[in-house]
Amino acid sequence: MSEVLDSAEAAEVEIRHLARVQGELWSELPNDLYIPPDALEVILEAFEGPLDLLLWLIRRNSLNILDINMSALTRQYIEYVEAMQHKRLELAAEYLVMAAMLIEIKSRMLLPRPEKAVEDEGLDPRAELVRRLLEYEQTKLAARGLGELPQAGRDFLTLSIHIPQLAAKRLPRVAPDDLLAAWGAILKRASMTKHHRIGRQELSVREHMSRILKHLREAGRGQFSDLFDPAQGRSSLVVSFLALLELVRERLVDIVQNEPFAPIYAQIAVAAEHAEPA
Amino acid sequence: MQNPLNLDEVKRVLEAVLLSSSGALSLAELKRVFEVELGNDFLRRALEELKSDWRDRAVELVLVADGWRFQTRPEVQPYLDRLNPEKPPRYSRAVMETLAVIAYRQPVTRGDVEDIRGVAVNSQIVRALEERGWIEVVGHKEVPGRPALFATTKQFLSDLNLRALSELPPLPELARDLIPQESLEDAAEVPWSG
Amino acid sequence: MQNPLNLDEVKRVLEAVLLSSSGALSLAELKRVFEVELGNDFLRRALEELKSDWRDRAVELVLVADGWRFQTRPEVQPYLDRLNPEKPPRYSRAVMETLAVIAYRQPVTRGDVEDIRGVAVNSQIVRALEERGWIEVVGHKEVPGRPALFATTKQFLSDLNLRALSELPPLPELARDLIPQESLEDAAEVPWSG
Repeated sequence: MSEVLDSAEAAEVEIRHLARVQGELWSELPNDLYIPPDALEVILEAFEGPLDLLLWLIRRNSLNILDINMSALTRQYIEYVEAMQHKRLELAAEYLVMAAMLIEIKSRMLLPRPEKAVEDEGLDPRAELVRRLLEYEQTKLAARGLGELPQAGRDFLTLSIHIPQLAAKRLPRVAPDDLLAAWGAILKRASMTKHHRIGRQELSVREHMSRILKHLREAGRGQFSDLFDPAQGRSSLVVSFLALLELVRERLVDIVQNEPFAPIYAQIAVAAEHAEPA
Repeated sequence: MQNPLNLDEVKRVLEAVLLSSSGALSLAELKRVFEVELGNDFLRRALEELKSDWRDRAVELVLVADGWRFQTRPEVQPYLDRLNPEKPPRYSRAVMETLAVIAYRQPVTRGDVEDIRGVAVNSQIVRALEERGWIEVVGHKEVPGRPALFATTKQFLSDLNLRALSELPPLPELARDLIPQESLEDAAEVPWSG
Repeated sequence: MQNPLNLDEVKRVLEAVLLSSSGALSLAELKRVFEVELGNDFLRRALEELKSDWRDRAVELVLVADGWRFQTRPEVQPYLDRLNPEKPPRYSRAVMETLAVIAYRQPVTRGDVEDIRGVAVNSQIVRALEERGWIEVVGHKEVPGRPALFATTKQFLSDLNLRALSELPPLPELARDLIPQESLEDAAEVPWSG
């Protein structure tokens, strides 16, 4: 993670700090470099790459970036790279590539240039290097600018206050058609189409069966006539009667009459004693 | 806004700290916020004043078990719900089928439900439907074990917006094939709402 | 506090909704909060008034890339830091430079970043920025290997308190620090838009 996090603030170390590694202001030695041996590792960490190292060298030596003294720059750069290699520090390949590039530019500058091209700066062997250095310098400054912007979590916090969940737990909603669909699923799964046909009529019978059972459970037993409510109309009486017959058939209700013409009672069926659970 | 803090400045900081905290903050934690040592009474007074400042807002400052926190008042819940519409919870297929069997075949025992569905019925399913107030035990079947007979309740009808069980959607093949049209009308005590 | 909503009621609800939302809320989202349809202008006026109501508090209402949100003012950060001494880690220069290239030159490939920085870009760096939600792949460059094109996200802007990329600090003028003053004018052929 050291690649990602700003460990020990090493990245922001200015060369002035590097100098203190040995308590000497070696960064102010302009030409003949003295590199404190322990400083090399710090240098590797402090520079983001060859461009960064070059920029520092240019600035330290007060070189004009638009008119770089290639031999001075190349010599110093290569001294660093050789020192690092000598110390067997793990050197990114880019540093070596840059060394080769510097040497190439330097040698091309030694060659005589065609006269008419002298004013064409595009032919200056340093042009591409300068462009890259400038672009990198700009990126470096932009990165610093970004880092200084206020940042959520570091310089300010966003809010998200508590929302009490006191509203009743939301319950699933069921529509009548969901029941139809569920029934359909049962039918599809088992081939019971023939056995469980239920129509509106049978449904009302079943509703009355539930009603009668509830009534008898609360009342214990009930007079036959109490199970019917003539106010509900003729068809309701018929359905109630069918419901009672069905309850008897399913052995849920017993019908009792002590003697002929005595009141008929309906009561919750009592199982034969051998059927009672222990 | 440093050292000699007056009440208003303390309230101003407390408000920001409490609004930006994800949990409740105890008095001790709130004290730690300030560089200068504040008395408990002073801090409590600031909190009480802050609470009262928020009296008429849709957010309130409350003291709960683990400290002080801002929270929305219940009245904004509907607004928040519209912002984050939660997916409505659904019953599992097993629950729906059990409910369908009880609704269409009531009164039935759990064994009946199992016979019809062809699979065992988890007792959690039955309990869930009972807790919802949609089914109830209306008796016991007088067979060995005296299993409970389940039926749907008035609340079931009311929650499904039905006046009677007969308003449940008819099962298609029956409406079509089995019941002659005229007897269908006879059986309908309650006019069909469609 | 239902139907005919006046400005104060709307502000009251907006305040509670914005204070309790974990992210910024766009105008469209805020509109959804209300059962009645509110006009954009009305809503914007309510937000501007709310913002001004909070003018003197230690918390402010701001408009960032993904909408409106409340946030603490930087001046209370020292108080908040005493409560939560743990700060988000600072990113290394390598990360920040990679981010800068992506932010200012997007969409770019990793190769573009490497060209500008002059070093290979560790994939940890890219991953860290992606995990932070600051950069994302927005496409692929139609060259051999179809390298991913990276761009910054709304969250990047929002985390840096910005509404749009144009609010990024202007790119430093090329070579100001390096080129002696007299040659600077010659070099700057292209005016920087800032």
